[in-house]
Amino acid sequence: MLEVESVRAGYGQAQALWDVSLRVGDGEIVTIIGPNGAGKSTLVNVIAGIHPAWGGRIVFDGREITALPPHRVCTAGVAVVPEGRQVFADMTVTDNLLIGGYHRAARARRKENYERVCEIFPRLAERANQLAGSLSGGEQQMLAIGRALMAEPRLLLLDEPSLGLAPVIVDTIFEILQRINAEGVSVLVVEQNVVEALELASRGYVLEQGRIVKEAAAADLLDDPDVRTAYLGV
Amino acid sequence: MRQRPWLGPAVTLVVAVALWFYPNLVDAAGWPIFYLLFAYTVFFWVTQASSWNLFTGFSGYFSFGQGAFYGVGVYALGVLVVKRGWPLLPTFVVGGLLASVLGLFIGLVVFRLRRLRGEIFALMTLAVAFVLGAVARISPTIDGGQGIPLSSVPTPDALGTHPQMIFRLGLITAVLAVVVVQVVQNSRLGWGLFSIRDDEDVAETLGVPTFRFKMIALGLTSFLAGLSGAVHALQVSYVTIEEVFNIRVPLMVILMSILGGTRHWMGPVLGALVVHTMSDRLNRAGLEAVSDIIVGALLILMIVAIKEGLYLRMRERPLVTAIGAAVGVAAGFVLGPLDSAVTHLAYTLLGAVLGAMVPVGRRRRPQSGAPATQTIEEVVGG
Amino acid sequence: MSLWTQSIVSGLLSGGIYAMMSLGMSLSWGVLKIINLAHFSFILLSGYFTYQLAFSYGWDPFAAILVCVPVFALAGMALQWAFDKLRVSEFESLLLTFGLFIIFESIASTVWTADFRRMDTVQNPYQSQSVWLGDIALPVPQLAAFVVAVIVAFGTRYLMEKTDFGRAVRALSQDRDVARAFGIDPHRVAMRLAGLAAAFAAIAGVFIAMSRALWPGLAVEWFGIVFSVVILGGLGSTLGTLIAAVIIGFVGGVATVVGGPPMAPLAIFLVLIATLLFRPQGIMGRSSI
Amino acid sequence: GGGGGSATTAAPDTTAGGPATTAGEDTTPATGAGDDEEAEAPSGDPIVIGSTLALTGPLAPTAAIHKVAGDLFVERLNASGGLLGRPVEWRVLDDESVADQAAALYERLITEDGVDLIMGPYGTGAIAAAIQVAERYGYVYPQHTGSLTYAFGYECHFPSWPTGRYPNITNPELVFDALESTGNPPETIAFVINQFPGSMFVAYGNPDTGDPNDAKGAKQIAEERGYEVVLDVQYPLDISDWGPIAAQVRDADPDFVYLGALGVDGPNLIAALDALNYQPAGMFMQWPAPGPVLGAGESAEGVLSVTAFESHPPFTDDPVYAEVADAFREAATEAGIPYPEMETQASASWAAWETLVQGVEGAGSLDHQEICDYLRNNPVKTIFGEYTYGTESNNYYGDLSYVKQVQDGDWWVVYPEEKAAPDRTIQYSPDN
Amino acid sequence: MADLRFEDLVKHFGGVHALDGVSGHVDDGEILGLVGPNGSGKSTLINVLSGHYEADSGRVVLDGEDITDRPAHRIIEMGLARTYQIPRPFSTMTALENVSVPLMFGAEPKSPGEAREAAREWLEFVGLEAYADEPITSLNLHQLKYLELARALAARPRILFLDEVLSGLNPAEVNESIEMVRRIHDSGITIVIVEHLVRVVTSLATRIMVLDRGKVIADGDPGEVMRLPEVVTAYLGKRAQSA
Ligand SMILES: Nc1ncnc2c1ncn2[C@@H]1O[C@H](COP(=O)(O)OP(=O)(O)OP(=O)(O)O)[C@@H](O)[C@H]1O
Ligand SMILES: Nc1ncnc2c1ncn2[C@@H]1O[C@H](COP(=O)(O)OP(=O)(O)OP(=O)(O)O)[C@@H](O)[C@H]1O
Ligand SMILES: [Mg+2]
Ligand SMILES: [Mg+2]
Repeated sequence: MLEVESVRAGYGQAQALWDVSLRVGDGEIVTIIGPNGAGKSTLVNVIAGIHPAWGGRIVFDGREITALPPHRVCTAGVAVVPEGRQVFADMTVTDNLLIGGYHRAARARRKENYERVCEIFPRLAERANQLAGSLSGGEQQMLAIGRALMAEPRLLLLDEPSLGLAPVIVDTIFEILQRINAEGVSVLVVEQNVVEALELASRGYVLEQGRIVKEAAAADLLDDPDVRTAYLGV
Repeated sequence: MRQRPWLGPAVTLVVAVALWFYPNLVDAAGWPIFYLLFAYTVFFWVTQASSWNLFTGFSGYFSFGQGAFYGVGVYALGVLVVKRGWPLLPTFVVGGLLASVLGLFIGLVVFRLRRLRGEIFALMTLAVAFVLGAVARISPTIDGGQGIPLSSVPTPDALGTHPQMIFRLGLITAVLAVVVVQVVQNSRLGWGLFSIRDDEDVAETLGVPTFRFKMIALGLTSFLAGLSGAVHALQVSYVTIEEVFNIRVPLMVILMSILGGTRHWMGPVLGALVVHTMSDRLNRAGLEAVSDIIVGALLILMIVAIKEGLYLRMRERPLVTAIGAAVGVAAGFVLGPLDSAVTHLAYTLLGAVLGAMVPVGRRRRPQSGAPATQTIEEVVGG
Repeated sequence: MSLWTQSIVSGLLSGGIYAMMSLGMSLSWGVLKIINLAHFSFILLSGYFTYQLAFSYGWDPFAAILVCVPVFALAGMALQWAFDKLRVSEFESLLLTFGLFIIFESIASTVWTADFRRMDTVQNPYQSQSVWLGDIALPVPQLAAFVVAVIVAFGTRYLMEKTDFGRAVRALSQDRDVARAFGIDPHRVAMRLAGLAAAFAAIAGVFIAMSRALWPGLAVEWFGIVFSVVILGGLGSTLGTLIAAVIIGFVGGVATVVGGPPMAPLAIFLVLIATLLFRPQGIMGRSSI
Repeated sequence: GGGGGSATTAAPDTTAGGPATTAGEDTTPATGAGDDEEAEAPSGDPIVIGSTLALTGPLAPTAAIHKVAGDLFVERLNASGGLLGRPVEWRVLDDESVADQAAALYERLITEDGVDLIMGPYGTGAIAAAIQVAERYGYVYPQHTGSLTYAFGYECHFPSWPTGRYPNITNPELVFDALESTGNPPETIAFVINQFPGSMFVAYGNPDTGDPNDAKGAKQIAEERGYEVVLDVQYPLDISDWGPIAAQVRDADPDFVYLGALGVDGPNLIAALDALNYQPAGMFMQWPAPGPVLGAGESAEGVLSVTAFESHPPFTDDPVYAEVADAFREAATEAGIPYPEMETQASASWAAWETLVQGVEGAGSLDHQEICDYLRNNPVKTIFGEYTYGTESNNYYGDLSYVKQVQDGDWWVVYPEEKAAPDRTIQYSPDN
Repeated sequence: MADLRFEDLVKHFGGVHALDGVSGHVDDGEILGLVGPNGSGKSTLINVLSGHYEADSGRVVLDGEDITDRPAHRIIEMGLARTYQIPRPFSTMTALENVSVPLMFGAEPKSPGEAREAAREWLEFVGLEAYADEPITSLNLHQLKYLELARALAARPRILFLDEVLSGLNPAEVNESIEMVRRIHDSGITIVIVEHLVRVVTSLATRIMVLDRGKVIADGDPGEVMRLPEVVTAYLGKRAQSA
């Protein structure tokens, strides 16, 4: 489904990713873990086309998307939950969600999707006409996730989806990921709730200082002593 | 460099003292008296642009009030000196003070309301200028539509001939403005204003007394603008509402400041110098039909190529700037008529500006660090 | 009494022209974040086009809309394309378009000289025609401008609030990268909106040419009123723009009768200041955040 | 051949063709300076005449006419032998309609560019600003359109606009005399005045000058003549909405409207009145742009204004000026000026140039004091006739204004009789 | 000597009752954990206490002084600093300049020059010294959160409100950060911490206050509060309970 080959990227003169390669199979959930500032968000943004790659190849569904602008990546079937919410602050909750279902393929079933999101996050339904910028931190996170679900992606990229969410909602999020994965959506998730993420995923990558240093089945990573000390703090 | 906040004002004052005798030099060397007037006009714009920048550039409150403050100064002189027979020199200061009263009044009303920011504030200040214009038009004691001729104003002998006087008055106001801005920029007031520009609410919660700072800044800005307006009245010589309370002054000032850069006191100074020199020379070339097109195109080019402002760009690239200036000087000798120092200045500035536009330079990547294991006491103590 | 009603009506109607001039500006500033001074140039040039079509080919001024709208819509799109390419910020756009404004003014004065241009009564019979409502006269150019402004304001409001296109442009103006990541093609959307805004300018220009004389420096006179209308109405709010324009026209009309024409600007700007003090977000601006 | 000198003029090439040849055939230079010899090609260094004009900004529409007139004059001057046998170059700069800009530019022209002579700019503010510079350097300062006669006290300032020292009196008196000559003068009058210094002065006078004659104006004179002033409104320069003013005029229903108008105020008000289906019995416009008034068609019929020259007899009885008027028409058309006839503005320009040239030729040198003395002591021949600058009255000569009127779709001088176009008399009747 | 009490605080946004009569206190020297479901009013409470928002009604008393209507800059001067949940750096300044601003104000204002020197040390404290002269745009989200922290610390507060400074760290980093918060606390600063990572709150807090829909639903000893059924259903959910 998604092949990332030797991708390099950075900001200005500063390189943030060195020859990163990874793969997400059809219907797979893959997680990336790594320390602060390792380049995980950069990687997600590069895949989504938001941030340009300096080199390497990204192939989605057999089609090269490396240099595609983000809206074309989106229409190809990729949706993203960006780090730190990034909702459209001056638009209402409803409008934010409708933007999620903006692209042509998703438009047809927008109404059903909207209802589904409201069902998952009743709080969003309550706040339907509130401006997104005035939502609480957690509510904005729900909105960002809801918005991505509206896009009906075949590959969902999530950058720290549980950020700022109450434990009870974090549970919900992980359930949702499982559910939509069961519906056939592939998922690539960057998550700091390392244990939950690895329990959910089938495979995992460890990204450190812009390089993939480990790739393994999720369960193996959970048991890996290096990972346990570095990321689980045990 | 940062450790010496007194350096800028000191240099300014030294330059000012030297410039004070420039008219004598012009006299002695038999240079065109126009040079004095040219310099005065640069001073005028330096004062206006610096004063605008002090409030708007630093605090981010976009103000069109410059026209109003300037206009109050011009009319203060016209009404008080011509119609009321006040003495000239004190009236300059009165012009500044009146403008400052207006500025503080606007601030008092507007800053009470948290939400009057951004374009709303800009419009408020624009409206003030129009209101003043309308009031002046209605009131015969101010203008009443007749205009005020200033030809009869007696000028004090102490300051020399008219060109010498206007030069020196302009010099004083410009130096005052620049020093004030320099001092503010390196003071807590300046940093307070910068933080207001970036995020006023956060500034306030971090301890910046935002209301007081905005008032002080606006008060200073309007005083300088009014003072300079009062001086400029002598140069306008026939004051009319349409020419005073229109958007020319605010637009020019915005243009100069942003071109030069709003983050440093030198930006507006440089912007005023470059813009006025260029437009003066283009005007002199007498290419009426194309000169506006050239001005417009240059403007567009500069905005597109130098987003952070001329000054910061030049400071970042001293070498190319210097090379550009040198090429400009040389071009002045090759191309230009060798008749005028101002023309040479224009070539030099043009060269420097074009040089600064050349994109070069690189940035380092910082190493990430982990949180240190110090205690707070260590930090505070150290 | 008829003096009063007539003055109020003509004040209100002139609000129609103000609105027409301001609508595109409001969209461009509020949504595209471009403070487009070239908008004024478009209005002026469209006025000159109208004049020229009437003068050289005897076109009915209303028919000039058919030429001006597409021409300026394209020009607006081209400009937006350039702004996009150059990634122009709000302030930069102000200065950049000021440069364009100077250039356009200079072009106008080269082509049409600095002297006044005005269609005569044969080329433009509408300038002296009115629709009569009892003994109240509604001058045709103003009335037409008013009607069109109302239609355009409501139409655009619908477009911006209720359609995907509208949501897309708003999203784009708030977070370009994320909007793109949801399938919004920024260039296409922004160019369409810019085209629309420029089309409004073109229409305004036609009405201006129908009701007054043109000269290259005319456009500067519009700055004050148009900025007031745009901001008072709330950036990007078309309905607010319409209401603000009508209020300003109304206040100007009443003040002219009560205190004489010099009172009009005073009254307009005092009302403006008062309104902003009590409703700082503008007439239709959002009240939260 | 007379063609050589034109290379040194600043006049655009576009206008060089037509008028130059006409001038070549004419042995009398249009300057009227009276040198009879066959035109020699000017030689030597050019004499540079500096000036500014409002080429951009709000005053540009009218300044454009002065540009055409000046270009044409200089071109013909060079074709007819130049000045003191030297070619003339006119350096005209754009003061952007701003007074302080004009002051700075004159300072530059005089002290940096070292121009030999100067010509006044257009626009009250600029004229007032430049006069100070001229005075400071003792330059002779001919000027065409300064209407604030009380403000210009410089002894070497030579205003060519023939309104006399008190246009605030002579101008309205003339218009009202004209109306009364019909035997059926208005009983009620409305004043609608542009708040422009000049038009305010003519309408209301200026009480602050210390001269009681300055304190009078059209309104007071109308009242003294027993007209009832039924409306008195002033409007700002940049007025955009004429509807409410038109409504007020209709409401007041005066016999006569005295419009202290500039530029296109006149046609704007006419259109607004038309829209109300109202046409006053008579209307006067102070300084209208002549073309747009005619564009108002039927409704403009009967509109009055003042002028000092129109391109029809008796003004064109003098073949020299008949030819000048033709040449101007050609040049103005070429330059794209929509109403290319030579009338007040262009002729005032012309007269100012004639003054300057005759002053120089008369003094026989470029010494400003000598030129000034010559002009103060000798009459000059201008397009307006023989002209003596009145040293007692700020150098203003007497009033040479006449009343013109739109009749049959064109402007005609109609009053006084001896200046009226053939078979034209003033048409005014408040009764119908 | 830092004793903060607030009574009956109410803050409505249109129809949203963000705070609906919240009373409580922060005692000197404690670490108060402030938890609650999303949108329960935690950040709003901090905004009100720090003077960022004006409360609709209610009272805030610091050391016996009523500070309800004080402007925010007076409140921080009295020793009450906060971080923003969604970082709000001064966007045109470098990291160092960001931190130097609060040092120039407050009870012991420093000159800009001195403030820069001192700011460098605070950046070091949170591990951002390498970014001192970098523009804010080159910091990512978590770095910005640390910058928030440095800025708040630089104000030398007596009471520090931390609004989700640690969220988005992985468990190992969380451990380090817990240590850092402890060090801050050990230096004598009273701390109010908002965090959705239960482990952080339970391991740091000496007392926990739970908000739900703008009301306090529990307040007391961490162990007990986190076991209350209403807290479990409203906030923790099943899995967290078992964890
Ligand atoms: N806009 C930017 N400009 C310059 N450098 C940046 C920018 N954004 C991030 N960086 C740098 O790039 C590196 C990688 O950042 P990135 O946000 O991808 O890391 P991350 O793995 O997502 O970290 P975290 O766990 O904190 O989210 C960091 O060193 C960061 O400072
Ligand atoms: N400016 C505002 N306008 C309208 N509603 C607001 C505003 N600020 C906050 N709210 C609403 O008030 C409620 C409380 O918000 P607050 O930010 O205090 O929650 P929180 O407890 O911090 O939540 P989280 O854990 O998600 O950060 C939320 O439902 C939010 O939508
Ligand atoms: Mg990240
Ligand atoms: Mg919160």
